[in-house]
Amino acid sequence: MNPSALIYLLTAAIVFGIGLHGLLQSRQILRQLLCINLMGGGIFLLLITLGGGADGPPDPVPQAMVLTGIVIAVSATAFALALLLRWHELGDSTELDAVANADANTHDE
Amino acid sequence: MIGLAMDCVLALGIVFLAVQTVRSRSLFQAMLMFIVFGLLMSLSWARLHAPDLALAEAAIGAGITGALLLVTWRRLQAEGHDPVESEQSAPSMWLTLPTAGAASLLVVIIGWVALQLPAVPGTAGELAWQRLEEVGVSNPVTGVLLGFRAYDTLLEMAVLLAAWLGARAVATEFRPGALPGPAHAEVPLVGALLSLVVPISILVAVYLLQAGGSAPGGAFQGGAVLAAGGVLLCLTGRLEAAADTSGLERLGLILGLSVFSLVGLLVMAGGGPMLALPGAWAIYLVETALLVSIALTLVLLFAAAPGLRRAS
Amino acid sequence: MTNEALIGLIFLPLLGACATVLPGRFATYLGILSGLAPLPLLLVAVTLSVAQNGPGFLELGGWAAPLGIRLFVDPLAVLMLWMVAIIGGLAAIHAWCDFPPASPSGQRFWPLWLLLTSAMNALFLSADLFNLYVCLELITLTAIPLIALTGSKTAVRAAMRYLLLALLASLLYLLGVALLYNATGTLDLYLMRDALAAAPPAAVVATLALISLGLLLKGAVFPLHVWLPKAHASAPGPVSAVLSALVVKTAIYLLYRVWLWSVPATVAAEQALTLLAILGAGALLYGGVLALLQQRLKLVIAYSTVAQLGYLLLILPMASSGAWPVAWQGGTYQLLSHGLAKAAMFLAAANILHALGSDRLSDLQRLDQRQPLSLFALAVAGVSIMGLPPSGGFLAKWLLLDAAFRSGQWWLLAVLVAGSLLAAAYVFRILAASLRRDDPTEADPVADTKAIPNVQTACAVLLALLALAAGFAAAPMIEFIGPGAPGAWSRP
Amino acid sequence: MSFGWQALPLYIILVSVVTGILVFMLGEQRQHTRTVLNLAGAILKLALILIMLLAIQAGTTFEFRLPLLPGLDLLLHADRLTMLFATLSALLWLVTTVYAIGYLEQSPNRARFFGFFSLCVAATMGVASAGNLFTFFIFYELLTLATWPLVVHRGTPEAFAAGRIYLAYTLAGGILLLVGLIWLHALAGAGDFILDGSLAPIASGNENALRAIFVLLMLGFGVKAALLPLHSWLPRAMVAPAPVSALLHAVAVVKAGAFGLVRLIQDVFGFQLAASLGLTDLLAWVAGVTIIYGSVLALKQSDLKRRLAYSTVSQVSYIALGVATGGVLATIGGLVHLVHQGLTKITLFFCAGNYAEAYGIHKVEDLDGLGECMPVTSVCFTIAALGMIGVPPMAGFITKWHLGAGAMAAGAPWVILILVASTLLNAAYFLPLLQRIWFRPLTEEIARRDDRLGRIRQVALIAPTVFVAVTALAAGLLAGIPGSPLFWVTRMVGAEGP
Amino acid sequence: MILLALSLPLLLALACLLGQQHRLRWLLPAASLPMIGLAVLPESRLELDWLLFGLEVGGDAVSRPFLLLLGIAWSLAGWHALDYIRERQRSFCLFWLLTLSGISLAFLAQDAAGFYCGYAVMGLAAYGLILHDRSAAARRAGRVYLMLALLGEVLILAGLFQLGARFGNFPLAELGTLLGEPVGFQLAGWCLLAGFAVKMGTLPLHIWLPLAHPVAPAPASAILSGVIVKAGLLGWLRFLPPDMYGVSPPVLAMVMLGLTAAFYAALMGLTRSEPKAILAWSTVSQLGLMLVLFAAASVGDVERALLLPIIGIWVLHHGLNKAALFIATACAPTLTRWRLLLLAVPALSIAGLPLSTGGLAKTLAKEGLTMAALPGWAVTVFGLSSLTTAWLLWHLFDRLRQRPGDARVHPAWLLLTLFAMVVPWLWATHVGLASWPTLPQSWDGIWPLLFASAIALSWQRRGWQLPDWAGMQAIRRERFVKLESARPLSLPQISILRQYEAGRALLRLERQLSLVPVVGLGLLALLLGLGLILIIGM
Repeated sequence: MNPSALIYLLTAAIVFGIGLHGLLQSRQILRQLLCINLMGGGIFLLLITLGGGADGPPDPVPQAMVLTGIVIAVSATAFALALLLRWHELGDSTELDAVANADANTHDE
Repeated sequence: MIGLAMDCVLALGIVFLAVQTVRSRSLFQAMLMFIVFGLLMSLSWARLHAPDLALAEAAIGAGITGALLLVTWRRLQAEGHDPVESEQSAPSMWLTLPTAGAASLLVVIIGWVALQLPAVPGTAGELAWQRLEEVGVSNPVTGVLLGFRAYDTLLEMAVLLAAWLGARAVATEFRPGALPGPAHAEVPLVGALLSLVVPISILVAVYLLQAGGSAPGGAFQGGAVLAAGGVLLCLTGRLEAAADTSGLERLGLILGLSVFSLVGLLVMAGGGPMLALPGAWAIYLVETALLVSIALTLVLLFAAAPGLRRAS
Repeated sequence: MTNEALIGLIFLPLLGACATVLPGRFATYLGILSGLAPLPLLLVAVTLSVAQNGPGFLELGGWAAPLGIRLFVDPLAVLMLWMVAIIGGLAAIHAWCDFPPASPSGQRFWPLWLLLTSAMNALFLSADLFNLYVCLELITLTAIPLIALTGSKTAVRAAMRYLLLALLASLLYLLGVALLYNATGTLDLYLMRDALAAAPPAAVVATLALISLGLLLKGAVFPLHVWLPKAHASAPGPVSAVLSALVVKTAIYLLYRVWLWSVPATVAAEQALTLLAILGAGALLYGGVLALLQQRLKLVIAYSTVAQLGYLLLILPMASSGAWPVAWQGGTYQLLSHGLAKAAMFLAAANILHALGSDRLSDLQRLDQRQPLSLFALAVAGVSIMGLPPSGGFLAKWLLLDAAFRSGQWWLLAVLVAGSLLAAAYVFRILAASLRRDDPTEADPVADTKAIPNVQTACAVLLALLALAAGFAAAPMIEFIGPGAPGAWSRP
Repeated sequence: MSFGWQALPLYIILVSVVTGILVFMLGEQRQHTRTVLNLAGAILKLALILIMLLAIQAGTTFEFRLPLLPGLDLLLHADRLTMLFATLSALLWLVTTVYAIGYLEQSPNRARFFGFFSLCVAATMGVASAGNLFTFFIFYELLTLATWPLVVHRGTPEAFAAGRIYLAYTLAGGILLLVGLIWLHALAGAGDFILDGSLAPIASGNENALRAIFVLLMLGFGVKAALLPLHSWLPRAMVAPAPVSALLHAVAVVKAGAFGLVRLIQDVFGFQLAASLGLTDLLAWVAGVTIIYGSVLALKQSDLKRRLAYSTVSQVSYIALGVATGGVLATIGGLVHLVHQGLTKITLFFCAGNYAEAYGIHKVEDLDGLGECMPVTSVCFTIAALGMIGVPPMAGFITKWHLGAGAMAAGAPWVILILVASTLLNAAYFLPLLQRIWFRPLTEEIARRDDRLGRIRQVALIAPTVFVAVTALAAGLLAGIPGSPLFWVTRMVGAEGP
Repeated sequence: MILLALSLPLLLALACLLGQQHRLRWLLPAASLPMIGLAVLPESRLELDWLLFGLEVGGDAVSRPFLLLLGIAWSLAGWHALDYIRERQRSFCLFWLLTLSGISLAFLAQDAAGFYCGYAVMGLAAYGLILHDRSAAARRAGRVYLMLALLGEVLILAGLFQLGARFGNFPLAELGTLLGEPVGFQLAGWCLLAGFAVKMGTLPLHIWLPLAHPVAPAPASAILSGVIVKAGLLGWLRFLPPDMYGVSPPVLAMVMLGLTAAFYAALMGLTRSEPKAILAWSTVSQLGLMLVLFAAASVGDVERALLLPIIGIWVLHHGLNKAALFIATACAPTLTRWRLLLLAVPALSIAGLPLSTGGLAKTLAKEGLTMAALPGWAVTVFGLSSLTTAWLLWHLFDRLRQRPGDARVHPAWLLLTLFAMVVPWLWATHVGLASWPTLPQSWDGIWPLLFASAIALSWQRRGWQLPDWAGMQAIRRERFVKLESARPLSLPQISILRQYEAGRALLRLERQLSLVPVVGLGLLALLLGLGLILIIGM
């Protein structure tokens, strides 16, 4: 494996990790969405790097997968943002877990 | 060597931006960081011999996603919620440390596993190269997308449609002027610029579409570029939100999916295998339909309105 | 003919969805009818073919795996498809009243519903891991808007939590798939086993772990179930029914496919499957207790789903024992009978909620006067959920217990017993709440009840009766399902 | 699977099911139609059973088989034991229906009541005619389900508390039964009621497993049969209306448990095998202790129905005791008590219901002098109470005679001690009631109350009471004639009369 | 005839139940008349297959005196009752007739189950007679009676089970043959002995008698004391064939018990003031003597054959006389001369006045005892019992005299006294035992009377009286037996956790679990766990 592939491989793993960490410890939904996109980016990078075909031509299958993935990611993000708008209209917090308890209270009193 | 150095810089930049996206206290800043992150990703993919992806990421990952994020943020602001001010409250230690630990562990594992992966002979990718001409295009990515794995692409269009349908389903009540138009009187130059940019974006889209057969490009990239033009029109107030989706828009939204499916079904009806596109013309036909749908869907998602109409 | 039927199962609802997007009442009706009505007919053809010729592949575009994408149809897939057709169909009829196709709410509802149907059919048939990822995403992005459709606060909040966790799950799954492709060069579910056998162990482990975890989160397996109860409880009735009866099962179905069809012999599957079964046991017990603690009807039913999914995982450790055929029959029958019963319960609960304006258990009193048929559906479905005869649930539980005995897995036995007792406790809690009459002097009990369209009641009752009938028609179905998956790891 | 004449047991079950469903569908208001329907169903069913009885005498065999799972059939058949239980429950169903129609004259939710009532009897018929344990279990659990709404019929918190206890016990018992059943299934494979001796080949080496299975099944049946310590649901279920109590105690639930125990010993294990594994002794001891314990507790109850309930706890164990003691005589004693206890206990509950309905009397202390105001009911009560004690020539005596003599013959003299003690205790808790009814002056408070029974209700309540009382009396008095329960049981056991 | 004897009381009882007692009351005395016929007519048997286990009924040598007693005493007492009972006639008639049906069946039954059946019915129905008064004392007496009667019945039942296990429902006459070599008293024998002893008022099971008789109406007391207690004796005779061991310790024990009872009861009677209580104690005393006779008859087959007619005479004598005395308590509050005579005849007869039936019976009994090889002291003591008996009857006489009141002389009393004088003699003639007393025998009969009169008169003059503690004793015993009501026991309930702390804790846990970071951590932990398991396995 060539050094630049190695670099990108590590980058991909690290970005995924950062995204995951960010997802778990942020509380704002918008940022959580960003983190999910970061994780996706990490995975895409990993796919491309591994399918980079250091010796031969690049592997088109992972590239196609990533392309599909990107479109799905944007779709999901777009929908999530729409839902977020709705959320804001209803609620008063931008944090998911902040309402978990309030939510629970309305349900389980 | 220079390449390697560039890779290093890119990698560091990507990691830095990712960290910033997570860490920056201001949400707006985080979004900006993320957009830049997308651009750097696109650069890195160009470095990794994936020009199709570089284009797509630049147009969709960074461009459209960024635009969506920013416009959402702005809408939230407009509605009185103040995402800028709602700084992220400091996460508690007992959550930060374990998540960080677990995430790093995962990073190590993924990295380690990935390093272990040997080059496998006879992958789907190799087969794709071998049988590319059977599809009728020379760009292997397009070949995979519309030939070997056309079914994925078709369902992906369904996902895009679902995203729009979903966004519509949960959308807040339509209010005229929901689209964030220009806040001030328009600078005269904008009009001139637009009259230049929009036709160019159409041209680029068409170019990308037809280039997709042999060179980097294709319906997705083209669609994203076209959508970017549409977004511009929205932002400058040339297009404004409509209370209802027009028939044409509806047709455009489903065009990609239905043309793709119908072509596939017709092939099957003709005795061929399902979704085996008969030759390049069929691919271009489908791609055109896809392009229209993608562009329209993305613009409508951006507009967050049932439909669009020309500004009066 | 079979191939066309399979394609039809996926593409008819898909094109139907496209049609419903188009303007005009005619297009909408056409889309819904052509998207849903022919499914049972097509399935008959598929079923006959599978019964005759056994499982088969269909290569899309004529490209053989690993290059292309294949569809795979076997008895398990047929079973799932039938569930989609029947439960989805009846739920759709139920939904017709709440979301009239021509109305604005119908305009929002039906395209998503049809896409969801198509996505589930696609998922159950797909043999390609990346294609499955796309299907999973399609299901997520259609199911969540359906939940949030009502726009109520709890629904939107539940939808948002579901969305974030579902996306996280998809990413884990995708990561696993990425590693898999690079380790083996193939994405095909049924080529994966041999390909993985040659792959480095670390990659195999990481792939399986990531894919499984993604699916566990999507399948709301304890302790990752947290998104499910509120999402299912706050959705509109037919959506709840389909979510609980079908959508969560997609992830379990894929877990079955991965672990029972595609795990190489080099992997020590028993231990891993035991871990999954422990999660299932946890789900059964925890979900049962939590269901007991809920104060709302739909939440009780939703937690019941959490619990009942546990049964499906419990059979896994028996896969290498001689009891496997029985266990497999039990597991698949549970899949079916739980689907029918749970859908019936959710539809009935929806009717009750509409009629009474509340689904608080404390508000259900004298339900036998106010909503007798819905209560009947609830009770009959409850019988199946409890695993009491005569119902499909009973036969499923019988088979599961039988398998546990034959394989000597005593702890499974204990869990099954405890699980069914808990189920009885929460079901009877509902029934007790609905037979209560606090004030015997209270006048006309029907006065404060809104009328429910007969069709909606009929749907719930029909599903409940189907759950009941499953207790009598098991033999042919179990024969059709056959001895189960060829688990490679069970080879000596 | 044949739906011809052979499937008569199925149709008998269906008669009740259909009656139940139609009653549900009729709704609350169509009272007369419902009454006609209920009675028609009950009479039709009784007629069918009598036809079947005659046909069985003529040597016809009835069997209905429906495969449910590979190797497991829903099997309905009719043997003599079936007919004993079926005839009893069908007859008592008819009577109880008449009674319930009168009893619930004014009360709400009658459609629900009668619907579940019919389903309950359908399940009982299923239990009676189950041809294998699997089928037995199905109907056994159905019985639980169908009875619960009856137990909680009043809808009060107490009713639900009782219902909860009832469920907790019966469902837990059902699970134990299921586990035992599956274990047996895994051990012995599929089969109809594994008849005497066919378990023997697999017995060697599996002794402990078989013992464990027996204990599981015994516990499963024991819950409904109210064996110690699984009995405490029964007294609590007393909050239900009187016809339900009658149903629980005499027609269906408790009987089903006892019937299960009979099947367990007689048909599943076979007495020989069970005895060689030491299992009959276990059951006999448990039954013995239950008899005494139930009686002692009955002594302490001041609520009439609770006292009767504890009496049931005690009395039903006679059945188990008889069957577990073994030998021709004791078995006859146990089986015949199935009928005798049913007739007697249903009389008692009807009477208790009459007292409650007419004068609102629930407590033992309030019975004073009721012999004057309600002579017929009181005479019936007396007949039944004496029958319970086992005073000759009442039915209870027939039972005790066979049990006692059988126990001696089977070499279990301790059973006699149980019988003696139980008789004394029975007398100790029943005779004071009779003394109050007949020999005490009417309390002023009761005397001031009006008889709340209307004329029609009076007929509907008292006629069934008299009928069952007379039947109970006849079962004992005329035990020697052909057609008496004793006659049937004796022929069933295949022995000459004593 | 047999059928009539059995069904007449039952039919009448049914009529009473239906409220026809006013119309059919006059049949009350007639209900037991067929018994007389059965006693004197030639033997006949009737099989009732359809009843119980198949009944066989008919009179035989053993039961004839019993039947005769039943027929006479019951009919006359019934006649008396017709006029005497003013309140609760229906209830009285019902229980009277039920008791009669029971005892008829018991006396006529030729099989074990039939006998027991009749015996039990009689025992329970008699409860209604005792309780006729409905007073607190009556209830207490009834309760004690009932407890003991039931105890007796279950003991009999226990004995019957043991026999039934071997012989089924055996014909009573064949028991001896069936048993073959009766080897001492087996457990069954002891059970039966003790069981029937309750009715026989054998020490210490007698306590119901002195409680029950005073509270029961006079005719009821008459038949209780005169007839019903004899059923116990018949039970003994039926179910306990003679032992083959001669004068064995059990036989001696019975003799001693009987003699003790004879004296003890007489003394106890002296402590009471109520005439019927005195008579009740007298009955206990006399029954003690009959126990001695039975013990002697148990020595062997020969002795049994010898003593059986003597026992028969005793039965008739005591039954009729005691019945007459009880009726007298109702008819003779004010003692005119005629009434005095009427009272004296049976009293003296019981005391054993020569030439009276009592004298005959005593003489015969002493002969029989001697021949049965009972020890000489036993015979002597048996004879001495006349002393206490006479004293007791003096006491009665005294008490009756002191009681004020007014009553009509009922013809039934006259008839009963007459029959009491005549019938035992006739019966003795019939069985060939009638004989004139010799002089020594007469003296034996007379001196205790004189001696007792002397004691009684002197005692009376000094105004002495024994303390009344028999009742207290019974009350104490009763309290001992009575079961206190207590709170019902209950096993721990199965509780469903709901409003409890555990439930709330679970809900809190669920809330924590649903936080995104927690889900994520759980996810990662599971991921690592699954991975580790897989790695270890590879």
